[in-house]
Amino acid sequence: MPDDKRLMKGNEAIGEAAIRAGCRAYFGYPITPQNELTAYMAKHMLARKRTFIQAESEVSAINMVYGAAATGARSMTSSSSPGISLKQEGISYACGADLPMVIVNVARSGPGLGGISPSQGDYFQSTRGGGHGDYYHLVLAPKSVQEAADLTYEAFDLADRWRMPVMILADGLIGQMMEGVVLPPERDLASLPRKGWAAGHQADTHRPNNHVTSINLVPAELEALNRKRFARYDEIKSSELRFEEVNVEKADLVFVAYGTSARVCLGAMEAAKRAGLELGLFRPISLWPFPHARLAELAAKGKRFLSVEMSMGQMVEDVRLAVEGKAPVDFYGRCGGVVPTEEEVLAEARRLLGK
Amino acid sequence: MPDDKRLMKGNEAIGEAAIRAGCRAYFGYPITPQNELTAYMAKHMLARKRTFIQAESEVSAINMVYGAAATGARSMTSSSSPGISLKQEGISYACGADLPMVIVNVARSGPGLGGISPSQGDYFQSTRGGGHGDYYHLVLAPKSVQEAADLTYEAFDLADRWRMPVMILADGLIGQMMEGVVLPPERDLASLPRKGWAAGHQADTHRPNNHVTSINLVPAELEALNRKRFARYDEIKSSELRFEEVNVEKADLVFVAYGTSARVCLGAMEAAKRAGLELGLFRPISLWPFPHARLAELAAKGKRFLSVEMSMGQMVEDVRLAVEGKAPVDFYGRCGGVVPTEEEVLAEARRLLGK
Amino acid sequence: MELAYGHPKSLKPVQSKYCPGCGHGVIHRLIAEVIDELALQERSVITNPVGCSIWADLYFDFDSVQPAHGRTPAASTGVKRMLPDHLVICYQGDGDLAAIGTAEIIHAANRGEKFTTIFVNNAIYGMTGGQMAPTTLVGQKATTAPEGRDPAEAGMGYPIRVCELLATLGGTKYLARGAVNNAANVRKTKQYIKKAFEAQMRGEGFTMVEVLSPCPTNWQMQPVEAEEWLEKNMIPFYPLGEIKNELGGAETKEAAK
Amino acid sequence: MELAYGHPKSLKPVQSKYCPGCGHGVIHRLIAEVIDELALQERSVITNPVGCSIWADLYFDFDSVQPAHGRTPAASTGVKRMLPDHLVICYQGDGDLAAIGTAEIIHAANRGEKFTTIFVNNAIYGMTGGQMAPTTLVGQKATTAPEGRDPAEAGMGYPIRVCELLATLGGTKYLARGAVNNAANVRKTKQYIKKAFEAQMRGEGFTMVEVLSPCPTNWQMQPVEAEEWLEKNMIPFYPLGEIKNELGGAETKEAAK
Amino acid sequence: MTEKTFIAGFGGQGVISLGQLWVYCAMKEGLEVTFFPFYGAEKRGGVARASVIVSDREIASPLVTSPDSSVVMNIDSLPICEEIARPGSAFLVNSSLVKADPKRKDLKVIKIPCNELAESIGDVKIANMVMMGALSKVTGAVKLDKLEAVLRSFFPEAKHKFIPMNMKAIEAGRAAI
Amino acid sequence: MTEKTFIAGFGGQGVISLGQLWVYCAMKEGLEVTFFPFYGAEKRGGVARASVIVSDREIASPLVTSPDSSVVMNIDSLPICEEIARPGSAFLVNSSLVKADPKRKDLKVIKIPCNELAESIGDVKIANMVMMGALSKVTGAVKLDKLEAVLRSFFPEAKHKFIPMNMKAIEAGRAAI
Amino acid sequence: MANKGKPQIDRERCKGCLLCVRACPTKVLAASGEPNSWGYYPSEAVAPDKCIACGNCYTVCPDVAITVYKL
Amino acid sequence: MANKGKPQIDRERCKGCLLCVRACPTKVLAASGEPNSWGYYPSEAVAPDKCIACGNCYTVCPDVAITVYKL
Ligand SMILES: Cc1ncc(C[n+]2csc(CCOP(=O)(O)OP(=O)(O)O)c2C)c(N)n1
Ligand SMILES: Cc1ncc(C[n+]2csc(CCOP(=O)(O)OP(=O)(O)O)c2C)c(N)n1
Ligand code: SF4
Ligand code: SF4
Ligand code: SF4
Ligand code: SF4
Repeated sequence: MPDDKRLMKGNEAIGEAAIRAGCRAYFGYPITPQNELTAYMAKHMLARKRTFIQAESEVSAINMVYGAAATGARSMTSSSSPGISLKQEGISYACGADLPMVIVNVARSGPGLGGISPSQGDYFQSTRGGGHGDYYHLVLAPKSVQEAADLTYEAFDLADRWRMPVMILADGLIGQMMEGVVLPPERDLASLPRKGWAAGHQADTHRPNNHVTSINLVPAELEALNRKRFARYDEIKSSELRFEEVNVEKADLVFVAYGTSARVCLGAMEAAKRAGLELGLFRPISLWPFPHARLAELAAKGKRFLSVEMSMGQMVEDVRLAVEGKAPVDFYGRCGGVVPTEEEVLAEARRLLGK
Repeated sequence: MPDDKRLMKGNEAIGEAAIRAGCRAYFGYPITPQNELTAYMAKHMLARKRTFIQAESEVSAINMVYGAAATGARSMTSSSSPGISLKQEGISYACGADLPMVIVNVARSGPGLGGISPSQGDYFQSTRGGGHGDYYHLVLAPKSVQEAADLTYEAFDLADRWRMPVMILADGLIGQMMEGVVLPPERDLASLPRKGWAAGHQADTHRPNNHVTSINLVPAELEALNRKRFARYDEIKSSELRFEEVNVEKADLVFVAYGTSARVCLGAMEAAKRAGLELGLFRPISLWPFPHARLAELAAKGKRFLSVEMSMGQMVEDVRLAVEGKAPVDFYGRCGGVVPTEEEVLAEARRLLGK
Repeated sequence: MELAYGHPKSLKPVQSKYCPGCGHGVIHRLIAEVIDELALQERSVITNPVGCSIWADLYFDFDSVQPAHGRTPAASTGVKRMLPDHLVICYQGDGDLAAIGTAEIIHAANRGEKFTTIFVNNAIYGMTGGQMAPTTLVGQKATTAPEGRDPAEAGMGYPIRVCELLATLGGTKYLARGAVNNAANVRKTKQYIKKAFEAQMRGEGFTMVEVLSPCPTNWQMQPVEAEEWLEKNMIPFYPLGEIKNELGGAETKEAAK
Repeated sequence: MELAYGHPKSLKPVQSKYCPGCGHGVIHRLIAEVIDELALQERSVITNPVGCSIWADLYFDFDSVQPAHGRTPAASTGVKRMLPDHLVICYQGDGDLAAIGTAEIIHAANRGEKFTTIFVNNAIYGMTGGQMAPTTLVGQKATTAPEGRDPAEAGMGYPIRVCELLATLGGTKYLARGAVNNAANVRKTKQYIKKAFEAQMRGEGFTMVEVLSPCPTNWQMQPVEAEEWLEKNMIPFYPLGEIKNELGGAETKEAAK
Repeated sequence: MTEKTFIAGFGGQGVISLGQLWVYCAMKEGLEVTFFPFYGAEKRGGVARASVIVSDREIASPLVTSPDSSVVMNIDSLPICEEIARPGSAFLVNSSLVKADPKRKDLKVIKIPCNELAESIGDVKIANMVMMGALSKVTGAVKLDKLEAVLRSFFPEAKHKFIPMNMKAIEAGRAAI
Repeated sequence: MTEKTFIAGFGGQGVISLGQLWVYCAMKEGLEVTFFPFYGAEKRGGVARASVIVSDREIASPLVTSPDSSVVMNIDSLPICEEIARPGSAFLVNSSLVKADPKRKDLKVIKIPCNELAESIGDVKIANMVMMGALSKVTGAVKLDKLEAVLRSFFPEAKHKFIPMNMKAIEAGRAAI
Repeated sequence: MANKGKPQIDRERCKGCLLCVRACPTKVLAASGEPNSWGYYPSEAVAPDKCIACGNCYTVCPDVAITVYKL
Repeated sequence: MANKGKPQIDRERCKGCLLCVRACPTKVLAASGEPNSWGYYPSEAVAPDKCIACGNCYTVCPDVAITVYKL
């Protein structure tokens, strides 16, 4: 065991990774199942004399992040599903103003108040823009506490690089679960990238004014801005795709799953192997951009797919869009906070394969 | 001309149709380009001694509707894109609590504050649930002032029938445009359906308590509720599909477009016909449920499709999901508040057809 | 043997999920008692908030509407406008009312919406496990104020006196603050609730009763200790009594204390 | 010939999009003058709200951040916490501040955020074309109050006195109300703004200057008529002066009027 | 018959009411109509534009991108209208305010001194009605024979006294062609 | 080696810390671990559950749905644990509070009077530690040889005086097998 | 004060918070030594004779676990 | 009051609101009869001699269209 391996909850590991990544400001509002993250930030950001504010609401929190991010400071917010819904306008603004920030959704079951158990029912919201207008932002889905920490850490870099919000989409199980984690090194705040477009510190360089805004009432100009942003999206689609493949070559049936449900599929695969059945896993890590092309390749190789989700079927649309009818795509989902078991997932795979 | 044909803005026609449909309460917050609707309701609801409240925010407005709808009263709200983003949590709650209501989005260009010109950039938000959790609701897209009135009127019935929000998704042009309209007859409030599940009037029947809620902390129970709702969605998918086809049989290339962009396509088709070219239009009126099956049929007949949208490409995903690679699907979009011209749409069709 | 004090009809005879010593239970009982006294059981609707009192609909024996966190006054507005002859109770915690729902309560109050807010001020977030509330006292610890609420350096703000804040608004007619820390205060609180409900049914305008209420769990105290803490710390900061009484009829005014 | 009154440096020499006689222009100039006097041009950031003053970033000659409608104080909180040595101006209209952004202003004020809100109270929604604002006077017409604001039957609520509301909060240190209806009041307003900015730079806590400001377009009046209407109707309801002054140093207090 | 008209002018010039009355009358005459206004960002001032279509068939796109007739009410509107006018189309110019000539030579330019004519009738504010008279004459698309009735329902009671003046303006516009 | 344990008990019984300490020790012993708690809706009371896995390989699903070992701390937990226990798996029961026998006959039932043993050591609160000792002995999955160090970082300074008592409880648990 | 009363405590409803014990002016109540089936140690009337039917215990009980009768 | 001044009005910047006319204590200003290129009738100094450089006109002008000099 590495000496610096710590046992942490996903929520706490995300918090610590954010701090180490140079997060200067956290703004959040309590909601289960991510409360440990807010509490962690309260304790450790304040201890480091960084900014922690328990905002009066999620709406306010995202707009505080908007303000802090507009000055170029690394900043973040976290919440869970209903709270993330409230942030949609703010997220659309952040995308419209090209502001880097990190947003963590430790998702719970919906719709409405629903329950506090883990869910992947916010996939559409996260990847299709639950807010108004044409926009996307990076969405990264960890499957473990270690990956939650790593992706959060990286999310700050990605946000800065691409000038956009990066969302960590973790379900409640990832947030609540404890695992061993080796944390990334602490960033020196002074080493972080300077942002020439940010508000403040004009006196240092006497540069022209910076305006952080998303308004443009001239349609042709607004269209040009949007197209420029979409050109950036195209770059991201080619450079920031992340996914993991396990045993896809040997497998006849490939699970497509992310986060917790990918872990369940791994369990089902182990059990399958014991029973002499080869199954594979395709695990998107970046949900946006979604690795459509690689799935299309696999489809061309004659694989069939089973999308396993803790939802009524959301990511499966991306799988279908990738596969374009070239291979069978099936769906197995649980919802309402139910986490599928390895046994039922294996049974479904067997049923489809007729084995 | 029918004697009762009136010249009205789309926004006003929607308001009047809602009143005639028996809307007892309107709650809204000002935002361009739907202000005439709010103003119309202020004037005419108050004059009829029905409830009109200019809410303190969109968040508040949707929750006022939630309260009114929970008593069984026909009620509605309207807004435009940023305001609709703010309503996402409330919409998710309404879906979770199975509450009928009518929500009008007179969409403008985004993301962020963006502009006030017409847009179709909220398609994903409307049809995929911009809020959290697994849910859908009916989304109807009018192409004219007349249809805006008719669909709004019907929306109240549909909402009651299916116990869900119905969204009228109109872009700013539909809201701001004036056309002649023949309005549906005024409903007698006393004739509206009684709702056995609603809160209030317990004294009349001494029935057991009614609880309007979306919470359930027992995953298996919440899942069961969700599955029941999805069974209802399946019924809706088979019974409430609406679309219009123009000249699809003769056409080699079929436009897929809704609302304003469908009108533009119709113009392009007329111009094409004058030039001896046959083009068709497939116009989804219900965006959810989306008429996937019919599109698949047309694809099977060898049609190719051009999705024309005032967005960077949203509905085109539904077209692709329907067609499943069985026919070419292309996209032409304008955004930022730019409405495509007939000329450019025709040119794009010609380019694709090599004619 | 004559029944002197017994279970009110408008409250179901079930075991609650509230923690031992939690003030919500007492407040529920008071509401039910007053409804019984006013014979409004079948004409009452409660909007129960997101918070520990999300359970209220399991206990009250009448209709309920459960809205989004903080939007309880907005939903109550919708309910009451549609059911003007019903008693509408907008039950709210301090997170619900004074944090996320600040705009909703202020504007409902200012519009003079004719429902009654029962505002349970326990100076903490109960349901989510002990975060700072807008009403948390200076120095009081919470998971999000690990060294205690610090308005100075950490900029956590000051505890908000909600009655006093709302008193500045034109639509508010009756604002009283009670507590459930001892029998005398419980009885007084009941009188406030009764006045507020009566005023609501007369259609006078916005009425609210704030109730200082212990949350032993998140205060990390035994229930009796929590009552004492409330007495020693909350009551001095949140003065009890009728903060605003503009109800018609002089007889309804509280005798000067 | 000596320049007595001329264009401030911190304001760009461009034609504004504001309507003739609109108060925003005067208020912009005052802000710019004070920034010049305090030599803060390159250390100022304005958060300009959704509303007619969305254009502010075209006119002020320093950095700006444009947030969502009503969330201006939240964004200012983020900006100021990250730039504690900068002057942060949270510019807000009455729709932005007193309607959709009610929670944000109350909590920023209560936290004692060290920025200054310039609150332009024109008793109407300007940008969206004349809807009722929370500050619209009783009886005043608006597109959403076609027969005039009616707190009684229509339940439209009462005009909110924002300074008085915020004065009840612990974090507020300086709250003043000025007007731009005549030269004397403009000058007084400037003094309020200067005091507020100075207090902000000393880090004293939340400061706000409310400014009664004409919107001739949506009041449907000529500019001069609008000034008169403001004098006759708004000032009596919204008393001018320092509503709360808890700034350190007695010398900063306004002489009793 | 389909007549697509594009109207542009200064904010206060009655561009919007011109378009609205035009389609109102057309509707009364049994035609299909669409009217779509577009304002700039300014509250006052700026160029106001309207796409106006009348037709005896269902109307496809309500956006006029290649107008059969254009109405240029002030000088700022001239380049805007010139950019999109259909070759050979009618190009009605308020010559009181637009002193320059269009650069394009493929337009049927018609100059009407609307402001002067309106002032001579009694109020410069009815310059838009003068233009409408001219538009009716030039295009023949809308006869305006129901205008008086339309004005009666368009204007509030108190302003009905101005109707005769408006009708005169229409006549003056027609006569100016 | 992979040991999947499912633990259930009454809210205040230390079910959560049992699971946490178990995986903490396992991690110190070089194993991969996952710990996932699940609470009911009640703030206090109700059944608390934990899925706990230790393994010498990467762990797939952290959810224990077919446990190799089950820990039943109170009577309410008995049916919950019985429902999912793997046939033939170890089924550790706190016999101080669970007087009934499981209905299933395919389980390796081991009864430990945790409360009594804990009380005899000095505090009923360490019943969970007694159980952990037993679990270590029964499964052999976690040796607990680093427990003392773990407790030192788990407990705040002020509570270090209780460590010896905790260690005794572990021994008592082991000895009870 | 001449009233005589009788408090009746529903052991299963009681959560053992003991607020009633604190509220009782005549020290009628105390914690029972036997837990109920929830594991709580409910309040019980240890000196029932002293009850004056003041209703304080009922009034402060958060769980409506007490009924008070007048004798 | 012995001050003498000179107001200078930027005709193109002025929107003709005439607030300065109202504000001037010595009636120096009035609306011009000629519109500027925006169509506004700007303010102009019709009695420049009366100016006392009080700055009122500058102070109330929403468009910073006035500069005042001391003579
Ligand atoms: C939009 C949203 N944000 C946050 C939450 C999480 N949440 C549930 S209850 C609650 C606050 C509870 O505190 P309070 O209102 O004081 O009531 P109490 O539990 O103390 O009775 C919060 C923040 C939520 N459900 N929804
Ligand atoms: C979320 C959202 N809701 C509504 C609007 C529309 N809107 C723009 S400005 C405004 C209010 C303007 O009034 P005020 O804040 O008083 O400023 P003024 O224009 O009077 O200066 C509104 C409601 C919006 N842009 N975003
Ligand atoms: S957490 Fe607090 S408020 Fe919630 S039930 Fe327990 S004691 Fe009551
Ligand atoms: S609408 Fe009112 S506030 Fe807006 S610029 Fe015009 S006068 Fe000023
Ligand atoms: S107050 Fe009620 S719950 Fe508490 S101990 Fe007494 S009887 Fe039991
Ligand atoms: S400076 Fe004073 S006196 Fe001179 S023009 Fe201006 S207002 Fe009049």
